[in-house]
Amino acid sequence: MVGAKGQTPVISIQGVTVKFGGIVALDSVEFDILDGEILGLIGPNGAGKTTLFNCLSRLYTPTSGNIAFMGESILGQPAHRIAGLGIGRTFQNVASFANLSVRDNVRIGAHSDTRSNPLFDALWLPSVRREERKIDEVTADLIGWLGLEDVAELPVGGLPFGTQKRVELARALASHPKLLLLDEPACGLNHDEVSELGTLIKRIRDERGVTVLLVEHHMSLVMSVSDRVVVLNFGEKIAEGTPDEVQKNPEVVAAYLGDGH
Amino acid sequence: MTQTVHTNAQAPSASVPPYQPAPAPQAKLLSLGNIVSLLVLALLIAIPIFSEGFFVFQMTQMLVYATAVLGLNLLTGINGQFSLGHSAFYAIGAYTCAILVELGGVNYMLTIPIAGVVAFVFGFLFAFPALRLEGIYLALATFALAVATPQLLKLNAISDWTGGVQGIVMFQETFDVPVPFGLPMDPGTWTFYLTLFVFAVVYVLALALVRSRTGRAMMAIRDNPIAARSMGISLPYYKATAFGVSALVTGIAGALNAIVIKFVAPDSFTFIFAVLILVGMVIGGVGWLQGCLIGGLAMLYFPNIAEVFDDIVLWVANIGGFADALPSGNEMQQQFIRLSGVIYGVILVLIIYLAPSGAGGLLRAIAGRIKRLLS
Amino acid sequence: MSAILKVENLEASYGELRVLRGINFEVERGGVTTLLGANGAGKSTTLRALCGMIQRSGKIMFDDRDVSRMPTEDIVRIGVAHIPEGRGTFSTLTTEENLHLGAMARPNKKDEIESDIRKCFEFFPRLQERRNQQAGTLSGGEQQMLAIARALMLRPKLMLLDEPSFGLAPLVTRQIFDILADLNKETGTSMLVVEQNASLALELADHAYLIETGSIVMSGEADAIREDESVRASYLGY
Amino acid sequence: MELFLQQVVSGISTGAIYACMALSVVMIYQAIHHLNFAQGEMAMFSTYIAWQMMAWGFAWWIAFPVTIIVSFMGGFAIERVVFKPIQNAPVLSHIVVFIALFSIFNSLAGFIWDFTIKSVASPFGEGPFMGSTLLGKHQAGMIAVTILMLVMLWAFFQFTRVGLAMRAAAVNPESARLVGIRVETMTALGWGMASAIGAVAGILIAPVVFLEPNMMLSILLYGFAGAVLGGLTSPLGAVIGGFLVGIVENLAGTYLGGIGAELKLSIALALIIIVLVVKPEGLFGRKIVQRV
Repeated sequence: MVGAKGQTPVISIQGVTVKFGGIVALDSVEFDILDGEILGLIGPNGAGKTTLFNCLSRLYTPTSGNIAFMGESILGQPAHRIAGLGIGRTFQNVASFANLSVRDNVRIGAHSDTRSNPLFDALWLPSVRREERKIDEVTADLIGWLGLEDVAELPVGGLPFGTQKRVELARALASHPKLLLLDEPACGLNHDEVSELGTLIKRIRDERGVTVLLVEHHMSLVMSVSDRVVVLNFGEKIAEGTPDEVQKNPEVVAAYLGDGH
Repeated sequence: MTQTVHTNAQAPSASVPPYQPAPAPQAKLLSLGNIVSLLVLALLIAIPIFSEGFFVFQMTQMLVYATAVLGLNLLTGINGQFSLGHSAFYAIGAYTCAILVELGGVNYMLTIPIAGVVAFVFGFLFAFPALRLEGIYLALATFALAVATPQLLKLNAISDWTGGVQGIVMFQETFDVPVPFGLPMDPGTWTFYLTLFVFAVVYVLALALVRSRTGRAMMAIRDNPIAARSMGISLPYYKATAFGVSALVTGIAGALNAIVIKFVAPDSFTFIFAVLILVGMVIGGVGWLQGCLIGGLAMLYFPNIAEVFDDIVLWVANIGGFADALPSGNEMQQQFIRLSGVIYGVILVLIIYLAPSGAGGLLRAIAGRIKRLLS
Repeated sequence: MSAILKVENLEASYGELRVLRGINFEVERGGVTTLLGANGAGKSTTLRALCGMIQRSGKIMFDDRDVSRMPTEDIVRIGVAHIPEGRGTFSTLTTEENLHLGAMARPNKKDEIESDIRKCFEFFPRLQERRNQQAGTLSGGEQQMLAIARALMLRPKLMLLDEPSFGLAPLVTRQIFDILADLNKETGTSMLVVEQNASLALELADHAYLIETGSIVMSGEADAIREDESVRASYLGY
Repeated sequence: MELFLQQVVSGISTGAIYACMALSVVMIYQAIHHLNFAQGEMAMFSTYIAWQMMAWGFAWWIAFPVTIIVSFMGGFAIERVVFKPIQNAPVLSHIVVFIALFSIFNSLAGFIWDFTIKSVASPFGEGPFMGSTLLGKHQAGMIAVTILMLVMLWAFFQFTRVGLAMRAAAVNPESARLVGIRVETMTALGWGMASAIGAVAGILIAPVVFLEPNMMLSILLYGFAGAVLGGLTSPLGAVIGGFLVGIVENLAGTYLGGIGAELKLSIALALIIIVLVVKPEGLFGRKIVQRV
């Protein structure tokens, strides 16, 4: 492992198994994501990447095993607490709040980082105004950082796909996550857009200090931005290491290219 | 478009140009929306000055209905949940008011917020089972609630309070709403201003709520529940709250209705009334709270649609010169009245086909066009 | 050889989102053509657009007929069998009922249909064992076999296959591809295969197109593409 | 114990009404995955058509099949004309249009036939069934017809090509299109059948509750309760559910005294909510798997 010695894991996946009916979607998968790294998670279709992803965001509960974030298990937490713990996420086919403006989408991203109650909100008390100011600052900062000023007041639903993806990133970053889970961010982007995305992912880590888990099909993206890569196939981890190591691993080559190679 | 969008992300990560975060746009006090709102408010305040009697009563009723539409729209338009049973929460508000005034001797103005709180509790409690229901199933559960409500209100076991089938007649000593502080106005005018005041307060608070963190969370759930959850938004909490708040506002409308009509009875709160609230919301525009006044007007005049229709036919006939061919005026009006259900069924279908976003959508489309013309 | 399917300037979108930006390709009569590309590139969308399952524009010639405005049901009726991603099983119906449904677009000749079902069972003995079982309870591989058998019940001229390897173990995937190769050889049914497993698809196909964000970026003989370093690079990054 | 059994039997006889209605609710749910809130009013309207024909002097055995055919065509036409244009619209639009239909049929019936109560004779005759004090001839006839309809439906779906196509369209519309099934025609057929079954229900119910434009609102609620209890995906379940609702209602009336009788509609409300929350697929329905 590169640079792993002595670093603390942000999240630690410990023997996670998921079964749907009789089908084993994940079989005792085990790996750590270290503080400040970009970890790529790859595997062919149906390998279990999305299942693992959904376990991390608590949409699924593993049949056995544990997931520890900053040393504490997250399995007792409901899905809506995950953001508050410091885990942000994006969705494969963008899941924006289509009728709301870009600014409101990002504001909602700050939900887990702020407090209010419906009664005080309706009365617009001073405490509410303070909290709103905080939300507005974070929002304006991210909108600027991601170059979304021109579209800030437009409803997200009508924006181009690539822009919606950046709104999603802004939204995920608004709660100041420690760990950001990216679900196939390159899906539907062209070559140039993918390389821009690569730069952006590195900036998120370097400038915002966010640890990144990148689940992706797009090999060249994963290989160019990841510090380490984990490979899943049929629910099992078949390789873990630097991009170089993983690409030379014969099992990985077989999984992707078939036995012929 | 795509090109301009991505230029920013291309900026080399080493030398990010320092940027000034743009301040969030402050809500302008003199925005077009605010000006229109103030104009409408002024117009409403002026009503009793320029008219009297029945029209003032009708406008009072319109404001009551508008409050109910506002309540339902908070649930459906803002949070994306359905209800065919809001007549039940309206009834709870009305009965709370009537019982407290007649049996508890409580000042009728005080009962308005109390009715809201009681309705909130009922709404919140109903929401718990309803939370697990989506779309058509929620419609079914609330449909059942609406159909059962009149029967529940007639229950013998509680008839000491509810008056059973008879209902409760309010202000039995004077048969009029007492005008407080010796204000120099007749009870009708006073009731109008009281209703207008309550409506305005509820409206402003509702708008504030929608624009707050809570409101955004509710709209996030409406647009994409799964994404909302991963933003840290608790679905049960905000859905139940939306149900509760919606019931609260509708309950307040119910209490106002009791005060305005001075009478409550089980058969005023049927499924048909729940449908009428829904119709008001659809006409006003789902998700557009400002449309509640239009919705209120629609609820007020919809049941009389047949007469309006009759007038239109007569007018056309007079112009076209075939008035003689029609049945005599009174007879034709009778026919139209008997067909009013058909007329508003057809209008509803037409709205869904032609203007699914209701009056709100139409107004916004027109406003958008004017803005484009001006710029 | 003539082309059984000829696509010119095909565009498609999901609502506002434009997914195909004018693509051109052909499938030869009796041949196997494959469309390769990353997730979200527009491969499945292409198949869906061909069958009229989404908004589309452009020219689609099938068997010398213009089908670009034809509804899905009619395209099926003239001999295009589409096996969707995830197999499109009628999960609560039995295996046999699924096969009957495959013949829905054919004239209702009981004997012919029964004999075709028998042939399917000969070809896929596993399906015969499970004929009265709910199709949703079949394993992934069996469901893929069922999907192929259901498509064969149409006696199609062209089969569109969307990710036949989806969620299958390598051995089973291999089996499915062998079956497809046999079928192509025996019946001469033309095939258009969309696949992530490039290596397998290129083995099966004689012609290949590479698609990226809704545009075709490369095409050629399958063998040539197989040996091409740059294609391999975009698949494994080396 | 004897009282209990008596109440169960008489519950079954009221349950026959609900079972009929529930069957029609399930038919439409299968076809469009919606609950048609106008279903009761459509059945009421069909019943008036039958009544009118009999008032014109046609025999019952002519009026009955003609009404069913007219209702079938009416249901088919409503789907084509009213719902096809909004098939991709949000749920709320559908609910509003159901409500609109509700209002139209209710008002139209009142306009044509006015709101006075009309009595409809039972084709099975009056009086007790084979000397039983619990079961009338009409009730026995209703149970028989309901069961007959169920068997016919089962045979239709099991053994005919169209039946198979309709099932396929309900299970997986996209795949159904891909095997050449005209899914929209199947949906319209579903509407037609639901409306025909509703007509049968209405004609059978009318002798019990009397014919008037508002006769169906509460029966529709019981029909929904029966369908939800039995499972919206199972015609057999819906029929059993309908009978169960009848039994529960009767037992509550007996054992809870006055309150039970007063709470009839609330029992349906409670049943619907409890089933939807505790076991949304109903007693006999398929589990609806939610995908993330």
